[in-house]
Amino acid sequence: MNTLSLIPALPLFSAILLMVSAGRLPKQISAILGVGSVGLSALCVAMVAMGFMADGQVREITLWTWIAIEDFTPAIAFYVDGLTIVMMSVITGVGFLIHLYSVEFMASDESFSRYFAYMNLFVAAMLLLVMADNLLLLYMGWEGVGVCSYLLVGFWYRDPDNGQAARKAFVVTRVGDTAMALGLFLLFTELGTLDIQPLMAAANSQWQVGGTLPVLATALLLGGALGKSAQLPLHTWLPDAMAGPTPVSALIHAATMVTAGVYLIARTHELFLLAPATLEAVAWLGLATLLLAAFAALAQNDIKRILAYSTISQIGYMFLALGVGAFSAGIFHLMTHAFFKALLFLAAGAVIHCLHHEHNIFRMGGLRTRLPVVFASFLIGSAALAALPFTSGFYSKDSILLAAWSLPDIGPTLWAGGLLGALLTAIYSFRLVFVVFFGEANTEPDKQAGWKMAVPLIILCVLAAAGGWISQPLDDVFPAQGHDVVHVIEYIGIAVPLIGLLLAYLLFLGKQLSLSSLTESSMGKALQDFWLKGWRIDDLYHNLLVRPFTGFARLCRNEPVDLFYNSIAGALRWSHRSLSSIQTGELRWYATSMVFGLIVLVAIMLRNAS
Amino acid sequence: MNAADFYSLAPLLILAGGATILMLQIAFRRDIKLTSALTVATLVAAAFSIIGADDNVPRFVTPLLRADHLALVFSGLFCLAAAVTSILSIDYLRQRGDEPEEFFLLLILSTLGACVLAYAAHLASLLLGLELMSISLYALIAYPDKTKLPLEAAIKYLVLSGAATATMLFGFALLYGTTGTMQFAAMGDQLVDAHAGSAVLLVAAVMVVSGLGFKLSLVPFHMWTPDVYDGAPAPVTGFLASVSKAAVFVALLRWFLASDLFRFDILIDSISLLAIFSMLAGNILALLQSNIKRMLAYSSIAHMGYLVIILVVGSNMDNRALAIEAGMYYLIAYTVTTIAAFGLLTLLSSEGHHRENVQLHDVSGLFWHQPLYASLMMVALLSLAGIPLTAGFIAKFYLISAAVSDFRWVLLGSLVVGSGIGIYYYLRVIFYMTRKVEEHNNNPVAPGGWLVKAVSCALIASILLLGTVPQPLMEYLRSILQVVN
Amino acid sequence: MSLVILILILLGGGLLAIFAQRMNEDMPRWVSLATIVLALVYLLGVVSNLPVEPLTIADAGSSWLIHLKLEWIPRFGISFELAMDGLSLLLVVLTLLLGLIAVSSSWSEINFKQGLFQANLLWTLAGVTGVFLAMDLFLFFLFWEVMLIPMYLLIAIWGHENKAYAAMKFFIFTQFSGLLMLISIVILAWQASLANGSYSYSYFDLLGTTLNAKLEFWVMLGFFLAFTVKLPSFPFHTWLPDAHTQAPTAGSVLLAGILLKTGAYGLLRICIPLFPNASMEFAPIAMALGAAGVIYGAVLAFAQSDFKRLVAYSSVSHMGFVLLGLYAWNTLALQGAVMQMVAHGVSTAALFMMAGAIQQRLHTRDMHKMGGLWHNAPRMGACALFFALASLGLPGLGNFVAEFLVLIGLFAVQPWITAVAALGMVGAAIYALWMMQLAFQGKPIENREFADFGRREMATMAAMMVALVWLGLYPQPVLDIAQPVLDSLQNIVPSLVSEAPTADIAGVNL
Amino acid sequence: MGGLQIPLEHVQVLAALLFSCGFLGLMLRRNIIFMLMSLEVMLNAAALAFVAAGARWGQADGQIIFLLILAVAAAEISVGLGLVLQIQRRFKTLDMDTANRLRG
Repeated sequence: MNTLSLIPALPLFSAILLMVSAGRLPKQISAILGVGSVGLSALCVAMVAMGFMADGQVREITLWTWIAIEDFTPAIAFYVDGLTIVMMSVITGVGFLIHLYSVEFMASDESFSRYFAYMNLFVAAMLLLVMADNLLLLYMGWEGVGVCSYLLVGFWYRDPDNGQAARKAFVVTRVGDTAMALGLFLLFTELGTLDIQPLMAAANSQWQVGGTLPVLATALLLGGALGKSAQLPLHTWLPDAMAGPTPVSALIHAATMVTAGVYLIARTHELFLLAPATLEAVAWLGLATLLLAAFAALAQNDIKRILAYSTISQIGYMFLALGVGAFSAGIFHLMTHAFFKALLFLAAGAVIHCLHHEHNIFRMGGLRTRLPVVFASFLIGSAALAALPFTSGFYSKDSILLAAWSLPDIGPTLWAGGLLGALLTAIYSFRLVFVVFFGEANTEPDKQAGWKMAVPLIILCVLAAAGGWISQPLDDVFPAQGHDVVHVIEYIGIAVPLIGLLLAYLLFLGKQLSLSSLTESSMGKALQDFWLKGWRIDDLYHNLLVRPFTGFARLCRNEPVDLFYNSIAGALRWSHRSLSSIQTGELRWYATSMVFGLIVLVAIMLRNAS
Repeated sequence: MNAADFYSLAPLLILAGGATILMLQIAFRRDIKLTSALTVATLVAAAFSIIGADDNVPRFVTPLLRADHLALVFSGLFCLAAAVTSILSIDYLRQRGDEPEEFFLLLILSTLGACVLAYAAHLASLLLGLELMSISLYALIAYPDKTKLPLEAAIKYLVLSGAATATMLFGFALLYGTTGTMQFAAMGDQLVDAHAGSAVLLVAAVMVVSGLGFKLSLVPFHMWTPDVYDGAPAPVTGFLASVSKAAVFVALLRWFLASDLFRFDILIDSISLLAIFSMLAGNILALLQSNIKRMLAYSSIAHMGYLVIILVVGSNMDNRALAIEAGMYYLIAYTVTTIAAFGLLTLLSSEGHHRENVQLHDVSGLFWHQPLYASLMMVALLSLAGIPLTAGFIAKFYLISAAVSDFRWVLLGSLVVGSGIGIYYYLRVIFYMTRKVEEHNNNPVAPGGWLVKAVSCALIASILLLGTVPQPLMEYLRSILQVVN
Repeated sequence: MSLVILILILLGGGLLAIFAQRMNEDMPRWVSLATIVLALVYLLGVVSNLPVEPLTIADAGSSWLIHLKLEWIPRFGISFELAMDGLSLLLVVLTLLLGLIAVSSSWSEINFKQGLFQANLLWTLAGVTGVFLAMDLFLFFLFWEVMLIPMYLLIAIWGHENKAYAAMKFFIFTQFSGLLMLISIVILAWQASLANGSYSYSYFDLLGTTLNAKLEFWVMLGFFLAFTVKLPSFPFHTWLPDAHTQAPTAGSVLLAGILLKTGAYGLLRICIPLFPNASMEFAPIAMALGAAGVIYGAVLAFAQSDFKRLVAYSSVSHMGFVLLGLYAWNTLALQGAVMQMVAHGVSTAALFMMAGAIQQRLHTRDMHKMGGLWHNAPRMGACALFFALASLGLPGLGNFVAEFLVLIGLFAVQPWITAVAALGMVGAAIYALWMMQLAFQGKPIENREFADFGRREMATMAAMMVALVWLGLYPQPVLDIAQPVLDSLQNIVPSLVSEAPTADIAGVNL
Repeated sequence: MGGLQIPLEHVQVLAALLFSCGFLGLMLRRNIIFMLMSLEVMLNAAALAFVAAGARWGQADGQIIFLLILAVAAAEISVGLGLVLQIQRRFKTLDMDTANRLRG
């Protein structure tokens, strides 16, 4: 068993162990299993990563052939290159921290071991997703993480709303997954393989740029990506998915799973390069999503929902990056985002944890002094999120904007949009900070964050702050794209977040500018409500899709097809009654019927007699 | 008349003799045990006498009787059926009627009539056989208990079947007028010269067909069937449903073959019309019957409808052999099955106080307290429904093969539809029999002499054997058919 | 001879079970358990020491392992002909394994006439085994019909509140379609006898019979109806929800697990090979029906509140994939269809057992009266979750492999139908998770007595889970067994659908 | 042979008329006695046709059948009358329309 296959195996085994034990193990053991397994696989990743840094060799390993029918031969095999390394390190590293954090966060929960079972299963599936060397195996991981997200969102199953949110998350992503599956069918039918590297080669050799097939194929794959990464129009599930425990949101709905779409596109970027149309669509969708989500985030009151929308919008940036062909920039933002968003979520979790499950930011406030660690991490996280200079977020977002700018014709528009997004980001992130941690306190924290919470926070703080200097081994994965640096653009890029910060200060802390005039106005109210409800897209879908479906289902409930068969039965019953009503039992009538029959027969005879 | 003639008529002679002996025995001393014993002995003897007769046929014994394998096979069948009937009806009679012995006498006479029909090669023998059978049946229906229902049944049957006989006779009279002979074969030769399609001929033929069609209860001559079946005592109904129908059909078949009536297309067409009506109407009428006797009556209408298909198929010379073969197999299977079904009803009614237990709820739960009889009924019903492993299935398969070989799609279609409907009402009885004990109230206890049990087992066995290893019978039928044609 | 013995073992076991009850109430269970195990062992024993060289019959491909032919009714050239190849082997083994499951699921449920129940159960197994082995169409039809009677009794005697209706509906649907098939069989045999002078009902003699196009179509339709009613396919499925709902657990397990598979088997082995041209002409309609079934089943499954009914409709949806796979008629799709037969057999059997267990404990199947069962019975909940995920096609479990293969094979011939059918995956997610929500999640009802799965039940469930995971992660053995059969079938019928979909797609201008 | 010859057709027509009369009687009369009589008429109509046909072919068979039919008719009627007695006892009427307990 070599280290490579150990990486997903460890969490998987621990997950199975925890499930089979069915909560009979004491919490300590469960915790050790859950956290330890992820920690170990993190170590394995580190080993592999170092090895890779040393020789830059792509690692490949085939465990066994999954299916072999004629030329359809997907295998259970792993392919590890720079991109995979980055993803694996994020997953296991951040994952480990979050697991550690969860030990304290979930300490009082009755189904402690079930939680860790799911979490480990998720990590395993996610690793499978990023390590898979063929699209079918990737799809397995893809669905696996979906299921784990379903399980964890609905973890507190007694509340039907959680179940509702969980189902929504799964079904909405399933829609995307179905498109993706169709994409796989198309790719296999056309190119005869699903192994990623041969597939890319085949595509490059058989398809010309901009052909119908590549566009169609990539569009279908994109569908999957949109679903998983909560981009327009399939983003609606993510805010609701906050129903799960906060660490879950941190791991699945911020750091890892939701970025799977980005990974998929990056992984198959050669296909997308064959389909410029799709790539442009990716860019525009990303832009639209990031703006829409940013506006929505401005209006939210629930601390987790704010973060959720900000996640959507940040992933929008990543899609923008992919769309403009800046793949490494996109992946870079993926990583930094994993750091600071995980940090923010964990911090938020700490706040919630200490404020006995208070979610509304306006009932918080003044926590600056009471929860110093949390405050610090929140500050750093928001800074990174807002991309203030020299934070990790700054470098990643900046490179994205530059890449966007340097794109011909549509570039500037995208850039401007991104910039507006950055401004909004700064405003809503610091709105959060100011409202929660400054001003007078509304709720007293009843407990402090223990070391199991604090340590991950601190580590993530460091990463969020300094993550920008990490260099990723992506050069030989993506085509290099140098763009001439325009200083004006850079300066604007630096300035805008600061302006945002200033605005936020004036609005929410200094109160020099008052929102009231805006929010009091009917127009403002409406707008605020509109954004609070996430641009009412949920209602739209509910009326457009959900209600027709349930209506149709209710209509068919009692088997309309049976009407046909029942009508036959009815006809028979009717004819039975009418026929047996002739059987009067009267002798004379019987005689008459005989005569009648006789006459008819004789008549037939006479008619046909020559 | 030489020895061979006597041999070839053995069944008839034995039956006649038996009848005489029985009469004397009853006159001297009334003892149902003795009478029934004698009856069964006579019938069995008659049945087995066909073995001796076997190598003396085929031959004409006087122009009236045609002794061939066909006649022998069916005589044997009728005698056995009668024997089974009399065994099963002993207990039934015991607690009905004060002087039940004549029942057996009438039974034998009726059987004799049936056998004569099987032999009939001439109008006279046809007439005598038919009337001997029918008249004894009228008596049988009314005799065992003289309550209202049997009487009503008897008088209805008497009047209507009298009318039917008259119709048939009138038809024959016209035929005789045109052909100048009453012997079937000769009549056939005459018909060849007489140009087919002359109005009188057709009318005459169709009148005969309707007359016999009444006995076969083909729609629209079927009205009497349910009432008579319902009113008659269960054992008599069984006999009526199986033997009398089979006998009449054999006679009809013989007449058609001998005086080759297949040549009249329009006649064949009208027969297929009767067949279609019978199949559909019979099954539809049986659909929701809660009285098992009536249900079986209607289903017998349908079955006769299936059966006459073979007359239609036989009109094509190439398929005639197959058709007749199928018809004979069907008759045998149907007789055995019907005897079994009504045998159960007889047993059920044997304890009833002058009331016949033939409603659905009477058999409810039967499976659990009378497993043997219940399985007898179940096998019989499955056979009637034509489910594999039973005689009925092979018979139906035979019919279908015949019909397919002649491309009779319409008849096939109505056969399928009919059988489809049929499944429902047969299964309903089975469902009632398997209802859980707590779900039903009364449970008629059927008597269980070892003889009765043995007979029931034998019936089950024969139905299943006919359904699983039909080859021997098929071979035999084929071999004798070479001779018949 | 070995195949006859196999069937005889099952039949004999049934009789034994009846008499066993005379001795002791629990005896029959053990008898039937022993019988099935014996049959299984015997079969595997026979298979294990077969000659490596598969024997060849006529020109029907060389994938046959065992072949037995005895004179039966020479009058019509009907013979007692049994033969086994990989496909039959696979299905027979599945039959016996599910038989075990069924016995286990009836263990504590059936108290009324234990012996007769087990007998009927075993006889059903015998009948189904016969269907999978019979190579003489007359014999095939015989088994086809005969297996219904014990099944009918299972429903009619040991069924639930509305058993009369359900049993009758089940029997009439299958019988009537069976009658049509009988007529088709006779016509086919008659035509063949006209062609080559002698009657024969042997599958191998009838292969390659040429009928005129019109007749071939109608004859094919007879077979198609019989098989799709059993499958069941979309417009003919309405007997299934009632039958499944009313049948005792073991009955539902057998129905869903194996009886439905006989329909698929018939299409694959008989209907398409015997009538290639008519089938080719018919394939688009059949696929449309399949797709319709996938969607319709999923929607109606979601609409149900009765646990068993929901599972029943999910079967309709899943068997739609089988129909699609069969008529796509390329190796991938066919393998998918075979895989689906096996995987669906296991997963649905498990779900029905689940339903039975719940009904036994709560005396209701109405999911609105459940809720929060996870709290009372976490083990049961976990199992339910597993099989719900299986039936929504989670990768790594058998059903996914099956559905994916079907769709990827189908895509090559009918991309648009594939797209429609793929929506079934979404539908499956909706109803499976809805079931989990209603039954196991949500607020648990206060102070409800509800026993969790016991040892026997857990063991059965675990076995089925292992099977599904195995099928999902390493299906190769199954595929390898089926492959030669499918090859030989494809030699007989090269392809049903003209392969020109790429143009079809490329034709789309974006 | 000598004597005046009545053409067969005429007799057959007459017989047919008789036959129809019989059947009409069966259909119209309610009293069982009259029904039996109508039956007689029908049978005899047939018999008449036979006799005529026999004469047409100069055979004795016609008359023989006529005798047979007479015998048969006698038997039928005797049984019938026996039943009529019973019916009179049980139903206290001979109106057949009242005897329709068996139906449906």
